[in-house]
Amino acid sequence: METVLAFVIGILFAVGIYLMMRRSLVKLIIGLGVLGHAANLLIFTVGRLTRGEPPLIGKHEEVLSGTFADPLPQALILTAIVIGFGVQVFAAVLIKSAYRIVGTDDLDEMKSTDETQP
Amino acid sequence: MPSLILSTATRYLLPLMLLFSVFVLIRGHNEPGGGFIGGLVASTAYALYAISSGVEKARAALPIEPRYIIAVGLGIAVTSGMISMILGDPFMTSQWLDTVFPVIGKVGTPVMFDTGVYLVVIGVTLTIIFNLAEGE
Amino acid sequence: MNILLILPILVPFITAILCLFFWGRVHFQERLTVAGMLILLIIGIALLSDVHENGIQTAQLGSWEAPFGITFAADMLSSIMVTITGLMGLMTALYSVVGMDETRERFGYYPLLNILLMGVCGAFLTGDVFNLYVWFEVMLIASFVLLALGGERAQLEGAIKYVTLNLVSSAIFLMATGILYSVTGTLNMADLHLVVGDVKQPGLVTVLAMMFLVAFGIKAAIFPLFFWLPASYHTPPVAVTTIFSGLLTKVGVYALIRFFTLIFVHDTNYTHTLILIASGFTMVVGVFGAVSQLEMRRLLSFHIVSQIGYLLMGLGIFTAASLAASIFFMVHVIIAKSALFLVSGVVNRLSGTYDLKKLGGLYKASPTLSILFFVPAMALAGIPPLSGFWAKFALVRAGLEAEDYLIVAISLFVSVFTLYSMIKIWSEAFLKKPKVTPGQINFREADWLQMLFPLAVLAGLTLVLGIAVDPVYQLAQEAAEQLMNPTLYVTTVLGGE
Amino acid sequence: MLYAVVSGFGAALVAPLIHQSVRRWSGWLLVLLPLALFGYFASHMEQISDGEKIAFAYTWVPSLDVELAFMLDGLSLLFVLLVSGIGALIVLYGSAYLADHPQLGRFYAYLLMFMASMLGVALADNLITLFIFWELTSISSYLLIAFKHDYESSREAAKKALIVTGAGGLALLAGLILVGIEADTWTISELASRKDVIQEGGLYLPALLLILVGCFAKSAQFPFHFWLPYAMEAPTPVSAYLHSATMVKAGVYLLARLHPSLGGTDEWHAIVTGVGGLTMLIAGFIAWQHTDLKKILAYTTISALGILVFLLGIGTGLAVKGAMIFLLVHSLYKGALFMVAGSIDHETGTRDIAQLGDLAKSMPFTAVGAGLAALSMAGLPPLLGFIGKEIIYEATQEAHDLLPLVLTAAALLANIFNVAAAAMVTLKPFTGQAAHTPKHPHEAPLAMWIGPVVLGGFTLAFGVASNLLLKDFFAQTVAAVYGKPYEVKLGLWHGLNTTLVLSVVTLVAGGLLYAYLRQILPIVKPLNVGEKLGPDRLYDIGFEGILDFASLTERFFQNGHLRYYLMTIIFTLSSLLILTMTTQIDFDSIQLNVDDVLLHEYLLAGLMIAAAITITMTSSRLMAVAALGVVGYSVALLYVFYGAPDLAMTQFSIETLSVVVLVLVLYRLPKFKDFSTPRSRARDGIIAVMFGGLVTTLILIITSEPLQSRLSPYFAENSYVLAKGHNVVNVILVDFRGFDTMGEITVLGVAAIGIFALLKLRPSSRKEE
Repeated sequence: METVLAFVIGILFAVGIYLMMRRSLVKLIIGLGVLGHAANLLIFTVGRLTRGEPPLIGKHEEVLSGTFADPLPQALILTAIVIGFGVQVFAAVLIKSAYRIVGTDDLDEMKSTDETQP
Repeated sequence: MPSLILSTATRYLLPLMLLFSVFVLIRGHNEPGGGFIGGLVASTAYALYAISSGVEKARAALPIEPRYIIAVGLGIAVTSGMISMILGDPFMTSQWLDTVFPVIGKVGTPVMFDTGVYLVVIGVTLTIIFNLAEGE
Repeated sequence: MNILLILPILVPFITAILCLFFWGRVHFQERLTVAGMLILLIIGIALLSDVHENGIQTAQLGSWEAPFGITFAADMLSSIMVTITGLMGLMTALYSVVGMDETRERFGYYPLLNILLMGVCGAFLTGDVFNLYVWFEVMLIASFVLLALGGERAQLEGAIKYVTLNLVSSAIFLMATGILYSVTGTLNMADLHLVVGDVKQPGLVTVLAMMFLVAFGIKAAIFPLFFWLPASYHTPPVAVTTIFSGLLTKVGVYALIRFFTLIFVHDTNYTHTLILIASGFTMVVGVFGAVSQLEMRRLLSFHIVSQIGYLLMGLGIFTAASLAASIFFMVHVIIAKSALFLVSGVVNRLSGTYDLKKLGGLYKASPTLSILFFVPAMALAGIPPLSGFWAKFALVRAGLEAEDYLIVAISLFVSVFTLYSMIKIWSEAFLKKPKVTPGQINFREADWLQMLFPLAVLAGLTLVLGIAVDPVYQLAQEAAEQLMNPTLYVTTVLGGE
Repeated sequence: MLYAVVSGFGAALVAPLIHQSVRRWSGWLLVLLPLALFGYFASHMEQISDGEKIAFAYTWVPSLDVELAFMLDGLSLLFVLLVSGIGALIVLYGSAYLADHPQLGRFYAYLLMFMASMLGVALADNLITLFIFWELTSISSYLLIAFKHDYESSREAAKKALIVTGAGGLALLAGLILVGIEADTWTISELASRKDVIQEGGLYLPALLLILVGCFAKSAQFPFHFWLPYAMEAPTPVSAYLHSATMVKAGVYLLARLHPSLGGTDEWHAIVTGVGGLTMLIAGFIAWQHTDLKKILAYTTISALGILVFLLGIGTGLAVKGAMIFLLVHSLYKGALFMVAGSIDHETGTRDIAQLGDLAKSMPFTAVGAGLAALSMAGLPPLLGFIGKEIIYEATQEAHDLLPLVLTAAALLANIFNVAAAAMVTLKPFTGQAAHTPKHPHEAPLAMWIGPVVLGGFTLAFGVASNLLLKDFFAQTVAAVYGKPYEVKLGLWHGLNTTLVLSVVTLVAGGLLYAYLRQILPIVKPLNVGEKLGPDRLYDIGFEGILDFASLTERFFQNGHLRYYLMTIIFTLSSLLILTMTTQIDFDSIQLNVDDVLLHEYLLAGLMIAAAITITMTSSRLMAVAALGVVGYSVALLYVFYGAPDLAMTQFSIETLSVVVLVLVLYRLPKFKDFSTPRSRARDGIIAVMFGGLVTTLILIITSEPLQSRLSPYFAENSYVLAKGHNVVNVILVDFRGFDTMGEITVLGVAAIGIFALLKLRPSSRKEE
């Protein structure tokens, strides 16, 4: 499955990057979202996949035994998902505010801070 | 115009879902769940209430500003870590009470920490949703 | 467990939480923040002296032994950075009391400032790669909000670029961290030092080095990844720009130094040469940007980029002497650059503009402000006996000793233009007859003094650091020796052996 | 001795305050410091003349091998006496010259700071200490040149001086460090003993060149000389002090100081003599073509500096002796003449010699000083200038290793120009017919004429009693430069010899040049292309060129387009990855393994890809958001399949929330528009696919090897035993790595505050700062 996912992740990265390189604010934020999914999925995949065995210690057991999914990447991804959520929601609201102030969705209209001659 | 059925339903659903969210929080240490997911369940309940009955009512149903919930949550989380410092252990060393409580199970600082997470998530989600909804 | 390692996180965190509780009471938040920053500075100094006396300090969070839990570790570099963070926090907070508009203060300026510093300190102290990512994010989100706080058009436009490019950096960082774990099976930096050599495909470690180089390179604003900085740094209020310029890019540099002295040292011919090349371009392109500017804060922002080149130069040369020079340079540039940004704030308060074409007459209007600009400006240009001279001298000497002549030549060439751009500000904003008459110093005497106080401290420090350079330089040397000898760090963190 | 240096800086700090409190008398009060310093240094004269050296060293920065080391020998004593002595006269002069200037206090501060720095340069016995003071002279001179800061010309002149000397300074720094590294010592007095090590090392030539650039820039040698005439924008006291008597001689000083360790090689002879000779001729040639007093003096100064450098380049004992005597000669007469020029300007309102005449009557004291100085400059007996010139001719004739004839001819020519210029700056203004001047001329105040008179007096006294007053002392000065003892005999009469003939020729030719100036000028004017096409223009063009290039670079890189920024970053990362992977990765290990993939997994992967493609293709915002949601839910489903229930639950709820927020946010935003051209879409597509491909390759390489986690077994074993939790993921989150979670909820909290502030705090609701 890693092989298949490798291609899926590659496509997600390409799509995310491509969207972010558009001039539209909306595509930018959606691109960021795709990029986030891609990164999380990547950690999950390179952390190796184990089908169906969650890292839960049985009711009457003391240690996790047998095959089980690596819990650490899961914990990392969980943290990353939540952080990503916070950051992306903020970015979305930022874009909304920018649209409200600048009055356009076109990033090419938002170059004033890079213009040398004021 | 919020539908009457939905608003009536959510009014009864709200306490139930809140209860459920606490349950998800508590069982998280041993089963899938935890503060984060619990917090999301609770805030979804409020969000539904806000959609069906309006933001003002949802705000009124909340005892305090969501912002303070965040502050309280963060405060609880950091306090849970500092308890061990007072007891002379490194920061965030887990401390457990020996007694096992009914329903809740074992009580210790990690559970307290998770409660902090739970509250922060509620506060954050509600802040976002209320403000976004009001903005429109 | 050394409590001094955790306090730099806890103090700003608790201050921030208290500020949240006292949301409406801005003046109380001001005082709380100033007090918190003062404590942070004191903790920083205590940590510095502790590490100086007793060697590298560690703390295993939650008592979980390394590498299983999260380790905090403070070597000299970390301690120096934490101390300077405390100093910057205190100065910015003091300036903000008068220099920040109340509307922003009402919308969470102080809690955000505290959390920003919490993230910065966390990044400096953690010994765990993923935990570093978390602190980066804490710092970033706080900086996002601080940057956009106020919602002016320029701020929002700047923030979009800043946010997007930094999120790309975070995504690369996250990817790299995931891959690092999947290749080595660990996240603890000390542990990584031990196991990167065992990776079956050594090339993968270099690939990872490249990913981290780009991820941190974006944060550190090196060439050609720096675009977000000049696009955004001049848009928020000056106090925010000051703390950003002082600390944020430096966290990126810190991370580069940490990773490329502790983890990625297996193929320095390749990795560190790349860093050296980047450093040369960063210096030149940064200073070229600076000399082209007519807006004071933009000019200074481009200089940040240029100075980052100097900081990297020491890492690229990769000797104990060059690293020491870089660390000293970092301390110097944080102080000098912050002083200059604060001056630009006062200038704006007096004249109502940052535009060099319109400015003028400040030399006559305020001799005090003139001195407070001229000293750090000359320090930045590397004029002796100010701090910048020693930084430059040490770096050039290290470069010549290592026979890296080209980069030395570039750094000296850039230095001429640094001087030129500082003189440009001086000549235009201070000496020239003004187009806009600078306003009377029409705020209350006490406010005026309070605005100038942090400036005077920072400007004074560039002088003090220039004259009493030895004690500080020795600390930098000590830090560099620890970095060049990572075994020390590794055994302290992992214990035993 | 440290106090002697530091006192100047201290005085500079308090000078404005002193000036504020005593106003009129501040000059007379502040002059006490340079006078005291002069006295202090003069008191060592006897010791030094006996061949002693006085050294002091204080530890300063041991970690960088810099100590605050000072040494007083014949060479440094000559310099510090000039600096403090002329400094005293200038403080007085300045106090009257700028009597009503509102910023006189600052003037004193800069002047004293300069004096202290100059003393530091002359006394320093550590390469870096010397450099520090050297740079301080540049900065204080910048402040002084820009003193009349309301004028753009002043500001630009100061900037030019600072950039040229500053750039030279950086070259010098590199050179000094190379010498320090090669010699393995930073103490200047120890360098001579390691002469062989330095000169035979591979770094000798670069070090020498770099140091020479620094010295030449400071001492206004060709082709770096052009900043000096501009620097005449400074108030005249400054020109008199810095740009004639002291600062510009710092380069000469350093050449002299390093002569024992760096000198004597073929490279030294060729470059130093050549540059010096060229400078003295070019500047001398230009000098007498000007009519502005200060311009004439500026060019003769450059010429004189050229002579000094020229002599040091020759480097024989006689040449060194000539250089040292001429250095004293020049400082005395040029300081005096500059002050005279300032007085004339101050009292008549002009310094154009065409508009001046017959001032000797109205300004008698000034005229005396001017006369003595000019006679010395022209090299007439019995003034010291005559002795100086004689030794120069002797030295050039005796430079057997080089080209004595050429050198003598060059010196002769330079001296002829000098004579003409001397005549111009004194004969023209002070004699002949009275001319109409903007102000009615009258004598300058005491503080202003005392300087020229005192300096003129010294010139006379030294000339008449040269052997008595200077012999022993100069023996030490010359020894310090020459590197070994050298007997110095001085005197006005050397017998009838070629040298005397040369002196006479100089005077006659110089006189003729002055007399027929009006006829000669039109002939030489066309020759004088140097001012238009010379180094000055080159500097302007070059510097402007770099600035233009800089702003071009800036606009190219910082172009305001987020997508280009992003593209550059992705492109950089991709290039680095490709470069690394192609050289260091073994691609054979890649295993494409799809045997175990189940049908529903294929479907899920297909769904994700389809959704992703949909996002790029759709023109509807809601469709894009929905497709994004599909990707998110599919990821969640994948988590379910692969043993991550906590992740799945989180992903589900977060995804729901994200979609809600996105819909709320995007509700008001416009429809997708296609702004970009097909070409840019194709280009972006290629870059995106390239990056995606790299990621895929990387994953394939990584997953071909099994993972040996060093951490997870520990979690598996201790999650329940030590941390009392069955859900390992949750235990990691709240306990093992609880600190991560702490950071994570902080991020959330800050995001919420940010969103609140963004939505509620709008610029319109805020009053302007």
